[in-house]
Amino acid sequence: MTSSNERRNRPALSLHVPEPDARPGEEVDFSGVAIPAAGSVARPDINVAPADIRDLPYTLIRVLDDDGKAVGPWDPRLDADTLRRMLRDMAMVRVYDERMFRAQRQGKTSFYMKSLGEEAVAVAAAHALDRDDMCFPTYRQQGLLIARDYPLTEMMCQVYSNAGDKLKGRQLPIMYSDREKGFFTISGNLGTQYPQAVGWAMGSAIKGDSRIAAAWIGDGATAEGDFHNAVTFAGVYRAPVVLNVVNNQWAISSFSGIAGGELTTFAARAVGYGIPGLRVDGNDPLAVYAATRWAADRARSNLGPTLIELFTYRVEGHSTSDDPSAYRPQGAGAKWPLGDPLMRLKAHLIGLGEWDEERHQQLLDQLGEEVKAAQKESEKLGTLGGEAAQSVESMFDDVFAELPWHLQEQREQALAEAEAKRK
Amino acid sequence: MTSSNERRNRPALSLHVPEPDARPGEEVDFSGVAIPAAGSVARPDINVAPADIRDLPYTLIRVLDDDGKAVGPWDPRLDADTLRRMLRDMAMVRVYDERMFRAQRQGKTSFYMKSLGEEAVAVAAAHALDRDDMCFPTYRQQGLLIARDYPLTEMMCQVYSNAGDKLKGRQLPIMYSDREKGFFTISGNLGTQYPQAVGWAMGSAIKGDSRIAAAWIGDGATAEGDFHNAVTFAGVYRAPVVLNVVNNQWAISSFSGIAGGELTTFAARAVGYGIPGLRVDGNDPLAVYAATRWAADRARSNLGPTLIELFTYRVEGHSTSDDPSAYRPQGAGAKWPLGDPLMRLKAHLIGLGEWDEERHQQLLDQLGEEVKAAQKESEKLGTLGGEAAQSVESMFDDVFAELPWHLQEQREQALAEAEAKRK
Amino acid sequence: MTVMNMIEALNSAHDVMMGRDPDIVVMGEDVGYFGGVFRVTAGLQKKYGKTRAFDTPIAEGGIAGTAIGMAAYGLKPVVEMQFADYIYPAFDQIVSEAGRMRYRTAGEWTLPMVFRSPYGGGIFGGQTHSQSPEALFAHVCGIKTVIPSNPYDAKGLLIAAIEDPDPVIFFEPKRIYNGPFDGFHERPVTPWAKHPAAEVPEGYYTVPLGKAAVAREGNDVTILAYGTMVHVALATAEEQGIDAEVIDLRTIVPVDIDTIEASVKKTGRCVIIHEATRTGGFGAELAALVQERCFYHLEAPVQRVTGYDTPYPHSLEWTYFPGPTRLGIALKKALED
Amino acid sequence: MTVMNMIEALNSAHDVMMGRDPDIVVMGEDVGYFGGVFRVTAGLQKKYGKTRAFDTPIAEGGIAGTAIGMAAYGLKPVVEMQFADYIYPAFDQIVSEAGRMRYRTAGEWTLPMVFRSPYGGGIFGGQTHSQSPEALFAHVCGIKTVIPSNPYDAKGLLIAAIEDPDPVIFFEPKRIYNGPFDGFHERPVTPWAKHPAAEVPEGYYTVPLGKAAVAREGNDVTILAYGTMVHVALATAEEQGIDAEVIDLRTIVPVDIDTIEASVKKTGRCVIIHEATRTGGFGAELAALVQERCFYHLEAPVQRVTGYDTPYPHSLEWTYFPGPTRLGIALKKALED
Ligand SMILES: Cc1ncc(C[n+]2csc(CCOP(=O)(O)OP(=O)(O)O)c2C)c(N)n1
Ligand SMILES: Cc1ncc(C[n+]2csc(CCOP(=O)(O)OP(=O)(O)O)c2C)c(N)n1
Ligand SMILES: [Mg+2]
Ligand SMILES: [Mg+2]
Repeated sequence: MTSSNERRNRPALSLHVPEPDARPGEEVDFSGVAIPAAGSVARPDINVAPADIRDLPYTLIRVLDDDGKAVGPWDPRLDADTLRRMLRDMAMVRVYDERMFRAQRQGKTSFYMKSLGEEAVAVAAAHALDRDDMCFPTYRQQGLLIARDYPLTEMMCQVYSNAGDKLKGRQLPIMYSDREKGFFTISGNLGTQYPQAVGWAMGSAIKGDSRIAAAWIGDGATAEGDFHNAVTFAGVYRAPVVLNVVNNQWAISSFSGIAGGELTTFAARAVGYGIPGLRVDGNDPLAVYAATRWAADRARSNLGPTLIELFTYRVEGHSTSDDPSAYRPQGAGAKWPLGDPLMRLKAHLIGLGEWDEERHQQLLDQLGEEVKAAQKESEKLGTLGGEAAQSVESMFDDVFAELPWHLQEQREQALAEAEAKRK
Repeated sequence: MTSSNERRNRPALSLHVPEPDARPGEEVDFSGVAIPAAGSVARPDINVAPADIRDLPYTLIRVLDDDGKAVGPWDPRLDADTLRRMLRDMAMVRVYDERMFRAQRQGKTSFYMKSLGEEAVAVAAAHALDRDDMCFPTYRQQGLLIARDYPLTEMMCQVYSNAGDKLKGRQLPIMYSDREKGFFTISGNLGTQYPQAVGWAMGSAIKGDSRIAAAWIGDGATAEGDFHNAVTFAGVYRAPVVLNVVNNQWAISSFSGIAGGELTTFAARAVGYGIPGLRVDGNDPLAVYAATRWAADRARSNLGPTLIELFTYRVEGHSTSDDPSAYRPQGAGAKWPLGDPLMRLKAHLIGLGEWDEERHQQLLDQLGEEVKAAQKESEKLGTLGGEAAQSVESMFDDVFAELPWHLQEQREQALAEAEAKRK
Repeated sequence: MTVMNMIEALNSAHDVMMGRDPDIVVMGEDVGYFGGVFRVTAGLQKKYGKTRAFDTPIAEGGIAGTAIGMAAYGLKPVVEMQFADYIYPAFDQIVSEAGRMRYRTAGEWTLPMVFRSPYGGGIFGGQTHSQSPEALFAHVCGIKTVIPSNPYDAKGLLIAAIEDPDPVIFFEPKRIYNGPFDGFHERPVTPWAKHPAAEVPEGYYTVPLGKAAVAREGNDVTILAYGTMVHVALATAEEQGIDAEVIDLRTIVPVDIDTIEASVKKTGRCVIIHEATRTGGFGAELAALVQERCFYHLEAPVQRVTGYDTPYPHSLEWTYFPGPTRLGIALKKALED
Repeated sequence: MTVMNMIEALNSAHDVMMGRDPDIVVMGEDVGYFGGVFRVTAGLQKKYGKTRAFDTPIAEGGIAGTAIGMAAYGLKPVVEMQFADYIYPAFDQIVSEAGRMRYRTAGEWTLPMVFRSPYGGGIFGGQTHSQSPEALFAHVCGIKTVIPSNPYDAKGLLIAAIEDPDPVIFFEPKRIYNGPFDGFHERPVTPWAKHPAAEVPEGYYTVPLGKAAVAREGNDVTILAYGTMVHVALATAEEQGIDAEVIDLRTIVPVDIDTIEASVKKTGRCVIIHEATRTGGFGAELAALVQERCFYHLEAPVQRVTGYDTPYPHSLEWTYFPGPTRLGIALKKALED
């Protein structure tokens, strides 16, 4: 034991507080981002021992090269119809987002969140998963619903909390839920869905089912204890689950260094638990598809969980309540070197001779029409802030399966109050 | 998207539930435990990049070989006095534990926990740390207090919750606290001390102090969210803290596989966060010393946190409330291939010509006397279950710095009740 | 009928239900091979297999979170939290997720599940093995909270809780787990064999949630109690020869307001007893309800006899514990006022 | 004196105290460069440096745990929990550790620290940006709980909380963060400039913890309120021309029992209002206390006007919110009974 006198001569400690490369007024500089060439990462068999692929989390799985060609062992070799469908779904997410964002600005609802630039994360995964695998998303995976053909009007009614909202106006906009589409109810509490997904997958395994679960979490939210709980349980019981980390590099105003991103990758978390970790170009729809499929196949073969980091960029603000120019250089998103997933898939399809500018414009026009029509349709059922679409009585339903006496009483009081207000 | 029909032909999932090698009635078999030769692991510079030592968590740092010789680059080259002092401290922990365990069996207190076989973990660390570094222990690091010369009578008074207990009988036995000795109050809630240690270290860094923190957690408790919180924060802010995981392979009746130990080592958790992880023979006092010192030097040089797994074995029951023969083969502890830390250090000292059987027996006799004397002394101040050593009034102190009206009232009521009981 | 203690009765409830319903899974720290630190789940893994009764990592938040996922899948998890004092790491999952799932999805996702936990003081467990956090769960909406006081009820209520379509918190007073408890810790107890409530049917039966029991009829004062405190109430009434009506609430959410109201309107006086800290304890809710509903029948203020607003101390355990003396003082006051 | 809204007043409290005491550190999600999602910590990092005001990972349990460690080291952390609804992952650290540290160590380790959090409904935040969990913290011992209702109090109470030697939970009603609120959400408001409580000294001053304020004197009925509900109470009394005494509790633990008792003994009637769910809310404690202490002065049952025992719904926000109509009905009843 060194005596305390000795210690006193030692240099002073200091606290390291991570800071992003650039703040407002400075030039954003992505030149430090290491981008391995597309096709350069080997694709192991799905029954590889996790210990043999401990280096995978430190590279970046990419399929589409700068010319839009699909290269290397991770190329999922999708047919053109599937590719076009993925393109359509991503474009639809973008058109839909744009419109709902505007609806919020027009005062038609309280809140909205876009996924601009991150559309591949949800859309490509939806295509790689089975239709009845269960998804446990965050608020930025609306692409799952769109890829699974959930009606736009349903989504909009939820955003408006209107009379058509099957969630009875109870949830914040974009907190969708649809059991039938395998889309688990979104929670406001970050991270909670992650262990729930693992539990769902454990249930599927206990019952000898063949459906797997997939979950998404943001880079920021990986810091929650729920993340650790989820990966621990997934590893211990070899749960059939695909655990995605969407590293869009921002969590509201905090860059990913505040979540631990300075020291290593988010995919590397997997190594700590002894499960495979893949790091994927999240703006490359084919890479996302391929990695998801690899992980899903492992899960379905009783080989256990996989953690996938989807490296992407949050191009716009966190939500309608946020203005990113207060904490990062303006226009940073446009400079993100991994490009735009929609444009990359479009270029790929054009390169294949399966798409062209004209058809693309037609697609966008058509999607615009669809969205407009759906909006018209859903607004018939009201928007937020008008006369409340839900009855006072409905507020007391679903706390429990049956209404206990105290909620019955409270319902009566609420009705009396409503009556008094009318007078 | 694969259709659900296709899926239905897939093989059934199944849940993996980890199971230890042997259960009661079976032969314990440690032959699968990989034990690298002592001295075989390289010792990097403390300013090594964590990314360059990602393989360290998968080996086992050992200094004492089977003949008790200190070998290899991790040999801390301690002088004989220090070695003898460490031997004495470990022996004292053992003698003390034995006596307090018996005291519980004699009904003198409600509860006790031994650290048999794990004495090196705390004692060697205490010698490697500075005297005023702050320790955040679990209930199995009583060796820290003993190595730092905390009076045995103080410890016993706490175990007895008697009139000499400076914690006023409020805490369960063995939940010691001593600020002056740099021993943070033990919590009943597993894992909570881990982020607190990181916070203390952050405080030290914020203030430009040079003291570091060290924390201990059990293999079982690494599953708590607090573990993740601690390592995340430690990494993000490069906190000057040594994070120890005491992998004694059991958590009450659950073997370490239930905490994730089947898939990888606990030291490997460090890799996930991008900080160095060392895996150490926890029954080798010199290896524990050397690893602790390495980590402490890093911390003190503003190089950030280190995670150290101390691979050891819980030789006896979890506590006085536990009988391990209900869930693992009897006598498993005696067969643990990494031996007994006390015997290993003794052999080492004898090999150096600095110790012999006679002196060893003298030491044990002397420690026995010391403990007996301390016990006599502390029992003068009472044992649990006799007349309560604490006053009724004292129960209301220290909820807040000052007694608010409601606690004043409750204190009066309690006094009235005590008065009524006396009648 | 067999004489069972509380642990045996709870074990039997698990066994009966796991036999009837293949969707029930039992999980928690040490509940598998070992059968739980209090042995409530003993034998279940052996009988029903490792995937229906298994150990979990020590991560209460993870236990709750994965159990919620299993319930969402379609299973009925019965979760053991090793001590009520250690339920807090799971608080977010229980409160924000389990308690609100049906509501936030307008019934699309529901969670039939039970969180069981040993609870309360009286075994020298110190401040972290003695807590009674029921009021925390009573306050947040969407969770039912049940606390049995005897083996018969324990089994019947646990079966009802398992069958309930919503999440139930089930607190098991550990002071009365093994032996009976006759209110006075320093006196010998009557063995279970002589308690009618220890006669427990071996098969299936339920005790409905939300229904209190009149543990003792009386006319002069109503004592509202649950768990261990029921025995304190009975002992005190007996000892002091007071004509007290003792209501064993059994479920605190939803509480059986009719039984409470009827009794207090009859007696005109009410004393509430619980072991939890006083301020904001469930006794506050009961006192508020009673005076709201029985104001014109009350002849004295509703009193609360509770644990103190301090942690549960180790050595002064029986000074902290709300025993017959404390209750006796309150009863005397209630009757004199 | 300057006119400040609540956010500015809270920001000023931080600024004043960080200037006076180098041991104060401010931490939480987005509180550093950006200055917090509600801007309460704006400018502090720039002025006091990155190691005194910094962003944290999104891990409320880690924030609380490390802040406790910093307080144990000797700092005075002022922690922002981004929303009260997200405080639950930190529940164990706050309740089991912060609240019990002084007690379990008999004063050897103490934790001067503040957990601040935006709180309550009224901004269309849905069920996870609208909660009022004060009763949970009031029940567990060892924590003080403070809820200001205006800029002057907010600053003075926050300074007192920072100076307090024990952990304080400080809930900031977000409905009144920016604009004033005059009780009726559908009507125009009087600007802060005309509210005397928006006149805030720029320097140091304190408003003591544990002391209520009489926000309005009256003789016929006492209204106990805190936070946003103080404005509902004032508006209702005014609107209905009721001679109500409105007590702004400001601190709920320890609560100012003398002020409450004196008022209820004067008026003989008491209505409690809070936004949190009803069952087991702090209103229950207040009702219990009032009837225990003022029983023979009460001319009508103590009534509670509260949020309902459901999550806070998004679209029906103003149906859920306990506004002047709900309070008016209760007042009428209290006066008629
Ligand atoms: C438990 C919890 N803490 C805090 C918040 C507030 N919050 C909402 S989103 C967000 C940032 C999340 O960032 P990230 O996880 O990276 O996801 P992204 O928004 O980038 O998709 C925060 C802090 C919350 N919703 N839940
Ligand atoms: C939060 C919490 N959950 C559960 C417990 C009950 N408990 C006490 S010790 C223990 C086992 C801990 O095992 P490990 O972390 O490996 O430490 P060891 O006892 O082996 O030293 C458990 C489950 C607790 N004290 N705290
Ligand atoms: Mg993000
Ligand atoms: Mg262990």
